[in-house]
Amino acid sequence: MSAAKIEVLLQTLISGLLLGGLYALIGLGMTIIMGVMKIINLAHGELMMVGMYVAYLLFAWAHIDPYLSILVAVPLLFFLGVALQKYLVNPVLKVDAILPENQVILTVGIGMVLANLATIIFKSDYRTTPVDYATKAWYLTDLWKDSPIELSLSFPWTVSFLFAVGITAALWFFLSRTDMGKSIRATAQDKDAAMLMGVNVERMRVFTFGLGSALVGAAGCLFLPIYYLYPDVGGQFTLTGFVITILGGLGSTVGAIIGGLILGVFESLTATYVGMGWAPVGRFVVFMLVLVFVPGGVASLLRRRRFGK
Amino acid sequence: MTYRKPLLILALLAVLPLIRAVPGVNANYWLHNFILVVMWTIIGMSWNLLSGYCGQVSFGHAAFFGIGAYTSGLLYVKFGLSAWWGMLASIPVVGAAALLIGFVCLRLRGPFFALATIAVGVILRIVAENLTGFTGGDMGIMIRERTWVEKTWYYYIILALAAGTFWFVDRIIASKLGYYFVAIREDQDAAESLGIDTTRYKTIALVLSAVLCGFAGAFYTNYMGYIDPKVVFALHDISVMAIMVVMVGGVATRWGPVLGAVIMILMAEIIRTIPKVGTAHHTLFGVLLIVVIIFLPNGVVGDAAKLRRLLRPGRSA
Amino acid sequence: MSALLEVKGVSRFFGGLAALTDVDFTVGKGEVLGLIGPNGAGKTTMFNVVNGFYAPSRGEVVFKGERISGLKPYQICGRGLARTFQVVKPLQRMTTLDNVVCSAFLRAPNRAAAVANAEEILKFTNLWDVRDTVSKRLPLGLRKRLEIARALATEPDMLLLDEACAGLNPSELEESIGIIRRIKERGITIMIIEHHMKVIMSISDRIVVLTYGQKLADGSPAEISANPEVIKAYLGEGDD
Amino acid sequence: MKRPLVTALSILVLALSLPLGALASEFKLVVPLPLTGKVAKFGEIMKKSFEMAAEEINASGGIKGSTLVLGFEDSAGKPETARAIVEKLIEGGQPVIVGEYTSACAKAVAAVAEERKTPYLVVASADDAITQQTYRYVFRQNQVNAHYADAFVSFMGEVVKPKTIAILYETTAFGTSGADAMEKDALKLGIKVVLKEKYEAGAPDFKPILSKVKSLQPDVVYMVSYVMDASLLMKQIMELRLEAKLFAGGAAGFAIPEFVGNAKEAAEYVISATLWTPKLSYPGAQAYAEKYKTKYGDYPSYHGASAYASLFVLKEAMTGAKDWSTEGIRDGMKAVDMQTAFGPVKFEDKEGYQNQNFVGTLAIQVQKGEFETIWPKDQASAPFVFPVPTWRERR
Repeated sequence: MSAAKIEVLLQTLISGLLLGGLYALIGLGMTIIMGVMKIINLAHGELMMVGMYVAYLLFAWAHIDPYLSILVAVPLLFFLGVALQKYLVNPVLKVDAILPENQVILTVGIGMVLANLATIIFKSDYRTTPVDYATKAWYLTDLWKDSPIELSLSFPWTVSFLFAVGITAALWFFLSRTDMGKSIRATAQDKDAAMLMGVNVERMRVFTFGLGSALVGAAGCLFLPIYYLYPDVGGQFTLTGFVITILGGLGSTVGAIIGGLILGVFESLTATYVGMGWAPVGRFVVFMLVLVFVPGGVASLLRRRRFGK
Repeated sequence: MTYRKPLLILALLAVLPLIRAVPGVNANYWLHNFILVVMWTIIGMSWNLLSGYCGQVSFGHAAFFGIGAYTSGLLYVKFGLSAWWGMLASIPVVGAAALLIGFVCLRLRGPFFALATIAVGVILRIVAENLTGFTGGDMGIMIRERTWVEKTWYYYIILALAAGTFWFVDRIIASKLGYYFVAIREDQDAAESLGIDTTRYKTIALVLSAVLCGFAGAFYTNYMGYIDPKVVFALHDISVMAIMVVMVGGVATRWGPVLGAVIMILMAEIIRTIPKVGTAHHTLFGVLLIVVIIFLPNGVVGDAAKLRRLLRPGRSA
Repeated sequence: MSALLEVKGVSRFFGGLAALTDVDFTVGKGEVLGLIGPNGAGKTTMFNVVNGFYAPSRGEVVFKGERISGLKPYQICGRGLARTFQVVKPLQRMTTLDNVVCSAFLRAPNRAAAVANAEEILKFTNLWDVRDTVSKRLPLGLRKRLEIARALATEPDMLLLDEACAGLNPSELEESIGIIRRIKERGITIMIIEHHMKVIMSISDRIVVLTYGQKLADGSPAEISANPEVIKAYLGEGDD
Repeated sequence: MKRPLVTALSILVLALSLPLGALASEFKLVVPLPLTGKVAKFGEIMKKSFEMAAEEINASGGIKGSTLVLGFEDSAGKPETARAIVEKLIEGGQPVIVGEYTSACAKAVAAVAEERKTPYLVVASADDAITQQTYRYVFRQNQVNAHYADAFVSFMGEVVKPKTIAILYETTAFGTSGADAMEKDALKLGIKVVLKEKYEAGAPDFKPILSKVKSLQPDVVYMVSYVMDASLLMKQIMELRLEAKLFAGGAAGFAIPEFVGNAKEAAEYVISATLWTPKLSYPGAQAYAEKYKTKYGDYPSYHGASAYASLFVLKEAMTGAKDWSTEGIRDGMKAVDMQTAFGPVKFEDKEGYQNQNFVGTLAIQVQKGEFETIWPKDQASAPFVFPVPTWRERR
């Protein structure tokens, strides 16, 4: 393999991993919402869009760094999520409908209203937060002058990636070590059993939707420095969220990050070696293969491993 | 079931093109909207068969719509045939595609089936975008000359198709198939233990539903004269729309898809054109959706009794 | 009495846990076999294995001389073996009649025949009066009976009844026992799981006792009630 | 059961009987545009420009004394909706249609306009096919996609003289036809196309494909992107230190102010094809651009300029028309030969196109954060910078 080919491969893998970390963060919010409530939330991307606008506004008004605005966006999105769940989603989940999927209409409606309100308030302009470090990167040749190949590591992508890993770790800790987190996991595994054990299922649902929204809001803040923003930006990320949720396994935080990384690397490799136009096909084919053959996603594989030993 | 009411409504609908004679009315504009409403009625009935009655909630009906549309378009471009032959040709093509899709997706239950169908729709769109040599890719397919300038014939064709679909679905639901579909929706394990080959009947439901939806797609090509992957394989504008048409109208009801199409298409158009609302029409419509689903979770027809109860005190006051 | 159903050395594992271990028994044609045992003894698992929801991990199930383990539930039902569920699974939004019609389609050549058959069964099971009630609105007692009616509509040679009498009030209980007796009179073989000792003792021809997934005893009701091991393992701690 | 139906029908009847009259001394023109959805940004630029033009036309006496009254309807980028709007307009007696943005919508509108024998002026939709249908009533003011890059190609041939080129384009009709046209032009110039690849619009990460481009070491990297992908591409090219003699874009995303705003220093020296720039010497071009900037804070893109000029074209056509019937306006349109802020406008039948305005295109280059016209030379607002420094030299 020539140096040039190795360079392409390594650079592809680096990009894939970084992208995967961000994907994971989008998937995290969805995986816990879907895990606990088993609902398909088509407004997920729109919630991310709201998070992005929060970061954008803070940047435009007070020049607050998008990464710092996580501190504002997270609580804000949390309350938005709580309100949505409490006043809109829960009433619909409670009624006896022929198809439980009628909640989907609700989320479509919510998404429509959010995106349209953004169009009205912010116009349909493309927005960005032109931070100084937008194109900053570390280079291999800067560190090692005689390197035969050149690799780069983007600063904002790396920061976003580290944030994503940190948030995932914190979430994992919260879910596995705190009482609240354990109650959420119990609700996700078996709603009725959790109820018998004295878990306030309804409160858990409200909290979970809030948490999921907060997470995707954080994802929005991390995406803004490397991406851009307009009112209809959300839709494509909803789909990404689905893919990661299934890849990682419903409700699994560790699964989400591994699923995100797998997807990121897979997409990058397809883009380089098959063609970027086909990359999304690969994404959804993998998605379907996992659905059919590994219905529990990465999480189930991990579990099987543990039992096997 | 009697056919008096359907026939009466059909008769009423059949004279709709007479609005042409009414002075001051935008007949072509309204006929265009009626055609879309009737087309959506078919898509709705198709979705209702698979998802409403058989309980397999599809998020990927755009796949069948798109295959139908492309069958028509490709016949025209590749073989120089009239795109109308697409109506016929779509039956085997869409049917075969549905068999294949069913083979993969119908192993899955509930939300997993739903997610798999989302993927199917998206995969087909991207494939259509990438197979430039075959489908024309993003440039789409354009039919140089549409058959008629007047809309009357299109209207009658789609109306006849809708009436046929209505009758067909009605017969299916009253037959053994219908019972089996509902049994599968209500409890797949119970159905299986009562001697129903659930995989087989789910596949039948999927194929029937797909073929009906394919008709609508083939018609769309003929009527609009232009298709491209982003239009006919659209997740939001076709797949999700199909769900909304039926859910707003009434899941697993005879008239649900009809009423749903009227609300989702005509209402959307009327709201869109309310003066002064401007771009806020999406918000209005989104709120309408939210209100409907909270107060009428089984749709307008499904919760007709509840709707009447809600309206009654208003009337006496 | 020739054997209609033979369970030969059936074991079933979940992960590492054995729910059934080497269980053998037969059910004779026209017989009523009671299957008893404490909670978690593997009774419902046994039904699920016989009915085809689970394939046995080891061993086999033979029905009418044909090996049926490995077949799908609908295929087994088609061969004349129907079941009811402990947790009732009516087709909730269908009327009582439609529930039964749905099952009757298995053998009926057309809708008219299916309806006729279903109507006969509704009368037979005393559900005629509630034929137009949507099944989710039926009280539990009637829903339990609907389970039986639905299974009967598939015109089985053998019926598996999973706690068809649990949770019934005394008058409903009487009625259900009467119906089970009349089903037997029709020549249909029955295997029944029941906690209610009075019921099981009065209607069973023979009883099989399971504990911890293993067969503990097999014999007539009189033999079983006299078996010291059974009394120790089951009746002794039972509160019936 | 009956009641909901009755309600729906009565709503219908009510809606049908809405009056649709207009005053005699007014000429009402309703424009279909995507004002919501993914491409709403362009709809908005165009809407603002239409409004500015109408204001100016009315201030100078309107069209033959009639006040031009504008209205807008949102098609949300959906062909069915665009068609519904146009059906309504034509039926309502509007003798001419102007507007729409996406090619899919424009095709739907064009088909209806042709069937109904109503002139339709396409303002910003680039797909070649629109004016290749032997349509009699469809006019297009903007250049066809096949010629978008003419000026850039001539610049490439005369100045850059590359041996290889890599083409990246997005999966839309615009991207595909732009890339196809560039491939043909490159062949003509004897440039080898080392890579031609498409990507799904809106992707966040282009680094994999860009590192592949990097390994192929093309002289020119040419990219066709609608909107923000353009700035992401350049940012990531800079980040990867992908070196080429020239980075170039095929209009749209590379020619809007957001491109420079977002890509910042990564946008420097990038050359793009465009149809128009705010610094052109066309009569009224700079005045329009400055007015737009004072009003809305930013320079308009060529879409806006085309929209702005289109109403003056319409005015010219209607002034010259023998009457304001559809046929009259069509003939008036055909006779238009004028200078506008968007350049000369004349609808010709040639090269298999009908009623197509073959306006000369331009090449612009980002210099110190501003778009400067560099080609053709007689239109240049600044001399071009070539060769461009490598990324490392720019530190």
